[in-house]
Amino acid sequence: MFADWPLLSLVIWTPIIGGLIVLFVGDRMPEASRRLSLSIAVLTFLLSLPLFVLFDRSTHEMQFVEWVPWISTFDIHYHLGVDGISMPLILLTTFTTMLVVLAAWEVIQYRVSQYMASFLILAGLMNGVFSAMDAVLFYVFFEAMLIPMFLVIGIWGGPNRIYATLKFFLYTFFGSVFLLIALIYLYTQAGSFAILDFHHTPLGMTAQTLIFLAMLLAFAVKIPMFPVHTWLPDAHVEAPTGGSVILAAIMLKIGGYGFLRFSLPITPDAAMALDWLMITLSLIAVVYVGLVALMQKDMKKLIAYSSIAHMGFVTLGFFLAFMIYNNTGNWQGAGLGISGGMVQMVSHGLISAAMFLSVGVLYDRMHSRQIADYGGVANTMPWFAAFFVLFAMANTGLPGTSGFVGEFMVILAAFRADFWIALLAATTLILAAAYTLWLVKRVVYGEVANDHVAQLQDLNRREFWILGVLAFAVLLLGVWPAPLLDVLDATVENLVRHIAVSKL
Amino acid sequence: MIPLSHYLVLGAILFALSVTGIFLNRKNLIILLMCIELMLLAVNMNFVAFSHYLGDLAGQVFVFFILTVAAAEAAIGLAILVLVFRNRETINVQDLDEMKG
Amino acid sequence: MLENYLPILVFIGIGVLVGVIPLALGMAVGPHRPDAAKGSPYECGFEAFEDSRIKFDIRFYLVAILFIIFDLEIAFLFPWAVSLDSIGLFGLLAMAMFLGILVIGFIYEWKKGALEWE
Amino acid sequence: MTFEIPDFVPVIPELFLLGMACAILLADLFIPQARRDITYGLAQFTLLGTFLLTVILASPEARFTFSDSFVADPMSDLLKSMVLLVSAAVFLYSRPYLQSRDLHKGEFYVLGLFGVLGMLIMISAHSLLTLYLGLELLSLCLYALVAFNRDSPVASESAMKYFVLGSIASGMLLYGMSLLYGITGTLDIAGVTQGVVAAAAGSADHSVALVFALAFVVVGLGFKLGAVPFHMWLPDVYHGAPTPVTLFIGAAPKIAAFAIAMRLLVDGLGPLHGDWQGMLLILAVLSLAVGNVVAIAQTNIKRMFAYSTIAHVGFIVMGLMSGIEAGYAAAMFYVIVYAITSAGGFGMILLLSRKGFEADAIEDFKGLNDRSPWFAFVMLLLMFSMAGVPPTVGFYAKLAILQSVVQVELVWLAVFAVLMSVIGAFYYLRVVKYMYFDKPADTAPLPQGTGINVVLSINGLLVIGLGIFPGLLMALTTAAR
Amino acid sequence: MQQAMIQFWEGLPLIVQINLKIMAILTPLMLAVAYTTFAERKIIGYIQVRVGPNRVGPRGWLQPIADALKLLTKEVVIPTNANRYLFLIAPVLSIAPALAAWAVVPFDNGMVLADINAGLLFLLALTSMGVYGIIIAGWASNSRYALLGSMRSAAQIISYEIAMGFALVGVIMAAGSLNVGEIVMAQQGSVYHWFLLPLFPLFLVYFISGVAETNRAPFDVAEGESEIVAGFHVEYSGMAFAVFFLAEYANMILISALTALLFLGGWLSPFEGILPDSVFAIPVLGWLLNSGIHWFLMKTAFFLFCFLWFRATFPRYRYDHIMRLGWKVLIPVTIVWLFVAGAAVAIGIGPWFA
Repeated sequence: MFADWPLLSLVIWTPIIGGLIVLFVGDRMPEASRRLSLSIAVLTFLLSLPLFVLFDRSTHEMQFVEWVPWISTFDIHYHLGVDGISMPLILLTTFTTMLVVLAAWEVIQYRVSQYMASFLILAGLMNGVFSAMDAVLFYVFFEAMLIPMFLVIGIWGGPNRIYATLKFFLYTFFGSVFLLIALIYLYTQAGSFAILDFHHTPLGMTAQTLIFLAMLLAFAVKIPMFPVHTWLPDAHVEAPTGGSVILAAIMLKIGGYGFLRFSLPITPDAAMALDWLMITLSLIAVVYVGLVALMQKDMKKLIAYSSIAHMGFVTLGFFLAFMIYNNTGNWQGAGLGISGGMVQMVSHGLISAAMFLSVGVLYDRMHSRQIADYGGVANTMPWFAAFFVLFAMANTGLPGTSGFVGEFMVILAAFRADFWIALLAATTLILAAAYTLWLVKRVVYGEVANDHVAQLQDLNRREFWILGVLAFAVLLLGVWPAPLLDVLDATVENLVRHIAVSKL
Repeated sequence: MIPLSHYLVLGAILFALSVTGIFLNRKNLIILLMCIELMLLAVNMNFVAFSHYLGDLAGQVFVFFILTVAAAEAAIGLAILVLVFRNRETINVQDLDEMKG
Repeated sequence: MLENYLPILVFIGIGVLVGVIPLALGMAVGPHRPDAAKGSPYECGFEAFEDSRIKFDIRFYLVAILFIIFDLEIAFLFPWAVSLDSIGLFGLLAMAMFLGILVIGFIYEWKKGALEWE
Repeated sequence: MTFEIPDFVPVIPELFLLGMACAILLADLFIPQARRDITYGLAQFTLLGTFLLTVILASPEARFTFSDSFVADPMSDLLKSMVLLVSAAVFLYSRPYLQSRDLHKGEFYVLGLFGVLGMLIMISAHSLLTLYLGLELLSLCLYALVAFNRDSPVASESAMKYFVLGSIASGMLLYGMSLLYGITGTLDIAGVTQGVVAAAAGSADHSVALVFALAFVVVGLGFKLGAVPFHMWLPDVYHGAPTPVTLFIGAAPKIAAFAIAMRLLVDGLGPLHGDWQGMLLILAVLSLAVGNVVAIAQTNIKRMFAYSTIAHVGFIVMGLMSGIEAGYAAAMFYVIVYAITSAGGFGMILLLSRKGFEADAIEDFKGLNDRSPWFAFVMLLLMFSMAGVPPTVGFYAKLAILQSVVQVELVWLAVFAVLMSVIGAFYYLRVVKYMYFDKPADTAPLPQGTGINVVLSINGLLVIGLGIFPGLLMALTTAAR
Repeated sequence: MQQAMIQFWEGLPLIVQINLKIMAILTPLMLAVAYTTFAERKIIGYIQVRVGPNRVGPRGWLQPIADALKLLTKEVVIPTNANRYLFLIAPVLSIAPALAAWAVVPFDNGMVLADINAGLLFLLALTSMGVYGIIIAGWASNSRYALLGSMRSAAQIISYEIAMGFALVGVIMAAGSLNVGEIVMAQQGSVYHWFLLPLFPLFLVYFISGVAETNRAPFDVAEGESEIVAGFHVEYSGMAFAVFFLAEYANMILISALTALLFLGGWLSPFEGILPDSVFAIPVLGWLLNSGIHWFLMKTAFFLFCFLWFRATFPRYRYDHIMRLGWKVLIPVTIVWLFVAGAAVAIGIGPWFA
């Protein structure tokens, strides 16, 4: 029965309109707006489930397509559709939004409805980003996302929130305007704003390179890659828990998604020519940022840097393809890297969300994120400790957790490409283990550090369920990634086929 | 018959004079107003000359309108000048610097 | 055509001369014995205690401003009046409209008290 | 010699406006101060009546009258409607402010109406003469309006500056026009085009003179539009004028200025496109740079808007510069969007101002979210629209302009423009920051239940509504070209 | 003989011809100016039941000459702080236009120095010039009284100039020409054809404005002996004063002449069209009754007399009354009458507007 519904539109507009309703319910009735928000988030999640169930795994074609003329002057359409790489991300979005709404239940007391509305609207916009098949539509969602996030960090953030949120906004805005120019240029070449048309537009090498760099700027800021990553730690540290979760779990993925949807298929030759750059930057992210993470004293900052390192892995996976082809002469294994990157994105979405939520749990009690303020939390919060350790393990890529699957696939692909790259990439396992476990050690284990820690309460039921659901997802994906891989397969295969053909 | 270029050069000189006057004058707003009038007269000179040499009356009609507008402009300019003097007790161009930025 | 204006030019020149010659003559023939009292401005017996270029009433400006406008309207009326015979009823109506607008402005000034000199 | 009675049908809206403005001028003399609202009501009636007439008489055909010196075409219909609507909103926003400052005089509305008439004539001008007359009618009203608060030293000073620089601009424009007339032998815009073609094909002297004339015209237009380096008047005027007047100047006249730029440069001097493209390019680049960079340093929001206007003018000029139909349509779209947005922005300042208090420092917006979440939200939309962030309509305006610039293969210019927009985003964000992230400094309640609140809300929602459905307006602007 | 003279005349260079013509106008004019001052004193004397000047020459006839000689030998005082050049230029600026205006005044059919089409425009322009002399004199004198007097005077003059201009527009409407000669010829026919009749209100306005323009009683507040002691020329003495004085009287005569030309048919005879043509054939009487320069001089003299008459009989107006009269009475009257005249033109009311 769901097949006939405009599911994608529903997934986009339910939370947006719902968010506006919540906004109008207003701050006078915080309880009502919380309940309303949760029901909207749940409804959205439920609406997104049919996408997964009804998804045709055998084709790379766009599914659940909606196509309505929008701005006829420029031949812009309200064109939605999902394939293997966008559908899981939508699911991830709707899923995370639920958790975020729940996580804010008691914590947020100031302007509840605005907070909830921001996240709901944000969710709708992110779904829009993942399902937009028209470049302008994509860009609209892509940019519009900034507004609620800007407000979320600015209003509910920490002491340095204004600096952080301005930095966040301007960095992303700065990056994305180049994307806009690139899209406009593509429009003049392709004659339409349809992304799929862009895929098939022949482009010269110079044009490709410039477009590639423009898009790189946008997506590199978003994902973020070294050296334009500096906004992320600031934003994470200052953002409220929910903000961090969304930021880490989904917004970063948009960068990765952009590479797959735009950079690779539109400018395959430039991507091939510049893959050294991408791989270098990815490896720097993996190694250098991993080292930076090691030095952090702030838990959120540490997780933020760890996110950057993990996203470095994602980009590495995406751009290994060309090197594999160059070194082995065939495209065997290219798909592995890309799929690995995708799995890593989803998995990181879950794990980082879980990590930030865990930190949030601590922060709500102690109002501190300094590692030094904690110690021996396991003594007072055993359940929390258990979850935290589990997520930390997943973060290091322990087999059996989702973190393992993606990293393993990428490293495998890297070995096909180049041994040294693989080796460097593999160091991430050690580095991640180092900073994560050291974090766990300092926070969770040991003697009770001080009186505050001694007075900590263990997880309440709400928190338990949130973390529990996440833990379940992390483990499920770790031991049984097949559903996700199935979904990815056809699309990734097609992508590899596509980039193998020069557009010159 | 005086060639057209003479008139044009005269117009250009008047125009240049007025522009120079506007940009060099730092003392008196009334001089500014007079320079503006002079500017319009320079334009009128052009229009009349062209109109005569083209044998087309439209240019002279235009001059008529410019004259009117110049009068209205002078009227408003004087009125504003009076206001400025009333509020600031000066009509020195350099003293008009209350707003910065 | 243009040569008709030559006499006018000459006449203006002579007019100026008629002004200048008596002046020169007067200055040449008349005595020249300046002194402080003679050179000081007329002041009904008082010493002048302020610069004599005084501020004057703003109404003089107002009159000047109104004059500019009205005088120009008259300049418009001249060519119209000359050609009234040939431009016919439409010309008349057009000018009536023009004058009507002028009258509106006039009524406005009047009601606003711009014409008062109490 | 007899005169042909001209066709009055295309000018019915203007005639109605003129008649009503005169009638209001007279009627106002007999209305006691306490019942000044009658004047206001009449003025609004006039604007809406003119709007309706414009819409009713609109047709896709171009209608010429008064010996082809006046044209009503789709472009003029669209722009006029916008001018009238925006002006009606301006009057609405202004009334409480004026009332609370003993400035509520009939002259404000009468001068405003005559200014609107000037704009309509500018928009419909099809001869250098009508163009100039409309321009001056508007300018003279604006000079007077800026000096409207007779007891304010700042206002009179800015009026003086506006007057002097505006007159210089007119003079420059006129000088250019006189040369054009001399070269082409006609004042008619269509005739000018033919004359230009003929002259350009003719002797070298002529083409030099043409470029000379063109330079003057461009300088004049640059002044009127407020493009750098001819922008000096704009910040002072925006700053010094009473806020309702700033609102008036900031919104609709830009549409009219755009219209004359279209008529003169595109329609009249279209054949010289190659020559003016470079000039406009410089204007655009400088405007974008100066407007956006200097705006950051401002603490007065009116002044900030002034510089932001300069930046927006840069975009409009870019659209004109592209020299393609899509670019003109984009510029038209941009200018309309700009008028709507800036009307809302200034309306917000007026809303926050009250007796004895001018909300013209950016800091006066502090904590607006705590005082009124709704208006903070409206202002947020307006600011993001100015910054060009989707889904507000400001984005599509920029998109369309950039699209046309890219289409003429000036990608570097597009890149430059967007970079400047990023800088511009910073100061718009600062307003948002004050509204949302800071505690209110001024806790007076906002006025409730007035028409302003409703219209301002509509104005704000229009920004996002047009952002979600920009197709209609875009189609209109495209059809108008 | 006549032939020879004509030949001699035509043999002269153009510039000499012009100069001679100008002399022919100026000499009588200056004489007239001189004797107007005399006439003024005499007439006012008689009206006030005095005899007026009667010492110099037979019955005082040499009085103007004596006045001139006296002024000539007086010192031309230039106040210390005055702006010397402007101070001296002012009187010249006063008299030059008052005289130059005569270039376009026709004395008889075709008897005019410069027969230009824009005659009336020229007249309007030149009469407007006079105000510069006054303003500059007031400013250059560096005296409060002079400044105040000149401001008042200037405001008054320009105020009445508007009414005057409107009145002229009425005349032009009726005549359809700016050429003064043609305006007179448009009044040809009979005394009914004179514009006095259809434009009577304009005639009144014109003449009253003329009186005010020349700063004559009863509009002479600018001089206002009792308040601001002779107004703008308080600081002038000797010949400098005399030149102003000349200018004032030259202007009076000019206004009188113009009134005669524009409204009373100039040189046209009042008997034209009334008496049968045969009367005009009678040798001397016919010439006297027929149109000619003598009619023009008589009409002018009449208006000139009116100037003096007014001075003798009317008390001086208060300044605000003067401005009120100018702005609130004369201008509305002229505007209304312009509409009336316009309607008359539209309907074609004869014989004037046909």
